[in-house]
Amino acid sequence: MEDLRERVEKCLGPKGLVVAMTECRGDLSVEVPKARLLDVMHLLKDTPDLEFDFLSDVFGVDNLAFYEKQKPKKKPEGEETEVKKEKGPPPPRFEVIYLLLSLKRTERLQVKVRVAEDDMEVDSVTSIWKAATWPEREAFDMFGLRFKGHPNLKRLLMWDEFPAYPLRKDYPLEGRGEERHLVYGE
Amino acid sequence: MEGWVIAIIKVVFIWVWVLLIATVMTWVERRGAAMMQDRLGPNRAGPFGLFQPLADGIKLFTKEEVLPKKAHKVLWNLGPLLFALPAFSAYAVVPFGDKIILGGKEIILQVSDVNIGFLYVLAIGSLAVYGIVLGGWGSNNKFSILGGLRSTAQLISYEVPLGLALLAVVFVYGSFSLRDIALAQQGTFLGFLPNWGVFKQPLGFILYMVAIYAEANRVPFDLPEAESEIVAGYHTEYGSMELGLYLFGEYVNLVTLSTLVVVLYFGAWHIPYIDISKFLGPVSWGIVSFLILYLKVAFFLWLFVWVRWTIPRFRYDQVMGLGWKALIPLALFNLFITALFIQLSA
Amino acid sequence: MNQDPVSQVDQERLGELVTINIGPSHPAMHGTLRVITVTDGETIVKAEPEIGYLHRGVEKLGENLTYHQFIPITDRLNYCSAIPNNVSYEMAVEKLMGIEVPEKAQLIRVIMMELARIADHEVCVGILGVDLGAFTPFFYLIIQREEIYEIFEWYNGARLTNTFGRIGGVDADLPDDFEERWRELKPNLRKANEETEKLLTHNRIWMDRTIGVSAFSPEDALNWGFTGPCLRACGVKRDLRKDEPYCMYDQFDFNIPVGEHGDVFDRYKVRMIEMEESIKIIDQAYKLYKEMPADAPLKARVPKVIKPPAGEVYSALESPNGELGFFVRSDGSDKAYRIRIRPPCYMIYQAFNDLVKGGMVADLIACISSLNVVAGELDR
Amino acid sequence: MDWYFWIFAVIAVSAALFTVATREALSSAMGLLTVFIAHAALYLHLHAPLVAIFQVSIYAGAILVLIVFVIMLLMAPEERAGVIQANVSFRSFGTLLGLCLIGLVAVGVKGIAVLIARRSLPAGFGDPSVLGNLLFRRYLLHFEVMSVLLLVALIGAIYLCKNRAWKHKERV
Repeated sequence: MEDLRERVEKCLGPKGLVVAMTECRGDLSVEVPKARLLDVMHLLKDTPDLEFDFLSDVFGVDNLAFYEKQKPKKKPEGEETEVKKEKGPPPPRFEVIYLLLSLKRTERLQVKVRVAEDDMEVDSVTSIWKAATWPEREAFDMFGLRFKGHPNLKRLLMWDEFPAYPLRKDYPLEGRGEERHLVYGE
Repeated sequence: MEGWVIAIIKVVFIWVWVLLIATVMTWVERRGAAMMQDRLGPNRAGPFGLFQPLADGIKLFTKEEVLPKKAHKVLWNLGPLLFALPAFSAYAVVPFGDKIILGGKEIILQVSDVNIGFLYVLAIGSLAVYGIVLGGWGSNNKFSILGGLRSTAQLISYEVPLGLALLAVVFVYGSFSLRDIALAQQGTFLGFLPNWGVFKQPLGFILYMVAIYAEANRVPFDLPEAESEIVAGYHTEYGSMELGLYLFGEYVNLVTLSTLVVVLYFGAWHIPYIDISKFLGPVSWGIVSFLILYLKVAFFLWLFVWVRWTIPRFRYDQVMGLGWKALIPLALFNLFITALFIQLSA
Repeated sequence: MNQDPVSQVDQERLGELVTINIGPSHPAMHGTLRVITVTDGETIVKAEPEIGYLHRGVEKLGENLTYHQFIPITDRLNYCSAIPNNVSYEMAVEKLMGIEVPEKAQLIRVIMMELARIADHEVCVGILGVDLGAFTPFFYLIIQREEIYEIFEWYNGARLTNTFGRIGGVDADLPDDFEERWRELKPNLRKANEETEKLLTHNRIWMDRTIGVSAFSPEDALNWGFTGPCLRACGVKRDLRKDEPYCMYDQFDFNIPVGEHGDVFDRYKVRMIEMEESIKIIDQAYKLYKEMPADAPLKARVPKVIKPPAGEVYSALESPNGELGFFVRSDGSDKAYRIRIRPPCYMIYQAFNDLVKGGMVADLIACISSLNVVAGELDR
Repeated sequence: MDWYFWIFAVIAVSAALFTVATREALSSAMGLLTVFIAHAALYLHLHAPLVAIFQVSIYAGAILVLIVFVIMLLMAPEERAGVIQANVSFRSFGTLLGLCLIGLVAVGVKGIAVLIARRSLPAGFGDPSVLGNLLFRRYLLHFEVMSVLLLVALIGAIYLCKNRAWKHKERV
């Protein structure tokens, strides 16, 4: 049996569906283009070699602070300007991560989509796995990600009138974040 | 005039007695439950927690009455009253012993021995539903109304097999008077069996037992107040002594129903094979017959407790199904068989 | 979006339907659950679970506390059995750091987790009985759970929120008289289970109330993301302890009970058998534990300040409710960048409408108890 | 002065007036319950305990309970019978029925003198066995015709309800 990484590559690669692929401590994660998320999911689910038929979880990540913290900090002051110059356009702020599982092979795969702040719409995978119903609602609740085709996209943990998205990195820990005018218009 | 005095004394006596049993029952229920569940139960107020019912009573009396804003005031207050009243008045025709001779005057231990006593019990029993219905409706709470609805349907459904089972007893003993029925259970039949209703009407007895559990709203038929489904059913909104009346009425009901079981099926104050009344004086026999009767009643009261803490609760449609599809046909069958026997043996 | 559940169902039948608000304060709701139920008489037309009443922002807390500080927070997820939560989180961080946990520590974890599993199942089964009107088995079980809590308390001082273990292992060895305690407890556990079975399993009313109630097909269950006893009750033999072994579970001999119809009865039965299997596992684990040298390490070498390298891992274990997973992303600092908890009953509870639709209000209660929905885990 | 009669007669009549006058369905039903029980008391007074018991157990204990059941099933607590009372066709029909009733009573009053005359009771009056004998011997045909009538009504009711229930099942 080939390595999972090769199989995923073989399945998605030729169709140009792989943006990046990383591995951390044996957890393979594949980043796919947002526009073709549903194609990817169908492929991953139905390809005989993969059969990722179980959706374990869906959640969002806010990368607002991530890349800044990753910057090497020990650089001398003079070089800092250079680093800034090298930086291209900032990476999309949000990620949605899908944790897939193949029951037959007991293999796990993380599928990622990057979502820019100005286009928060992602295709809902509820048509493939109903398991995504609440997690997607929660991602909407916590990050403001909008899932296209979700049957009932409304707030899950916070109340309906809550104005802010609390798991975003710019939501402060103390005080009432929503009162600090961190209101994200619908 | 003398007759009136005796009647009033009897009424007061039996009320106090039934109230006493019901009070002790609340204690027995809690201690019994604790015993079955490996725990202690109330044990602080008095020896073995015996004063617990008293403390509960004081608590209920002194608590504030809360009338829900949208409740129907009159119906709300009428509910508990109408629930407790039938429970108390049913005892008017139920015998509580044989007879006692005082000063040359024979006094039967029964408030009134009317020849339709039996039907009176049924009629009064059928009125108890109004208390529940009014409580459920008057509270103006969805859970209460559901409880009221459940209870209405349940009581109507189970009154039919109850009545039919009792009718078979009437067939056997040929009288509507509870005292006549009790007296007829002396001695034996077929040479060895006590002349008790349970041996002459085994199927009827089972039907009656099932039906009274439903009539008394006890587990497994406690759907009108199933706490896990509809909070507390018809008495969700009640507090203070109005709740107390509901709870207490239930125990009084239990006593009445248990006494009826004993009088109709378990030989009332008779002990099989021995006629104790021959060995005792008229006064002491009166007392002993009273004690024997209530010893048997105690067993059935305990049975209520026992069942309650042993088995789960039915679902609403299962209760209805059992009532209409099992009990009523069986009761009709029982009635038919009984009638056939009587016709053949006559 | 129309907020009124009645009008969402069927405009034609508006007059005949009643909306009943079950919870968040209702005697049958475990914790602060709320189900907005649309009923036709007593038949459920629609049941919409409403959650979030116990939302404490655990994931946000995880991003702002150091790795060790977060362990006590995980106690508050599934508060019926805190230990698997702790261990699951610790395993995720250990995986991220590439730490090998010493075997002895793993065995202690197994013993404690299985005890927690028994405690959790006992509460679940007991409450199921209470909700169906059978009050007595609850006490038989809860007494034994209390005994298990005594063991927890005597191990690290806490009964409910154990804060068990550390990243890299455990902080303390099992006390010497564990064997004695366990020998005392084991027959009692079995006896309580037996008595419960006697009272319930073949009871006609119990069977009527549970068999066929809220049955679910395995396909639906997988589609909805079921895991744990609820999935196994549907007939899918899936248990992370066997399928993706962790903590030396591959060295133990135990069975995975599987149901057939996925109804309340099967869930109850699966939990009952699992308790017995857990007892077996504890016995085996303790045997292995005793073979270890007394001075074997309990904790891997872990730096004082935990700063995992940048990266992200997902690690899951079989908690009493099912797959409890932690996704941890680190940016190299001493605090996690993102922690995502995958609570098992969250996935199960979202299928609630499908589970109870067409049943009666009483079935809804039976269903909610048999799923073992724990609000702390659900709302995080 | 027959105070016993007058007490219950007054109760019965005023409860009956309350029944038709009140605007709340359940209060109205409770008024009816009072009427039934007052009647039962009057029957007892007339040495007809059996009729009194039947009055309570059948009318109060069964029929009225069903009425109450239907009220609870179909009406929200805030809803009042006023809706029905305001309906013109209901009103006119009710008036018509009331007039018919008054007419019947007027016809009946003619014979009241015969009834009012005090007579001794026949032997075994009010005894269940006498009643049974009458029902099952002398009036057997009437009795059976009556039971067939009830059976027909029962089957009809089941048929109507079933039809409705089936329709619902298709829709759910």
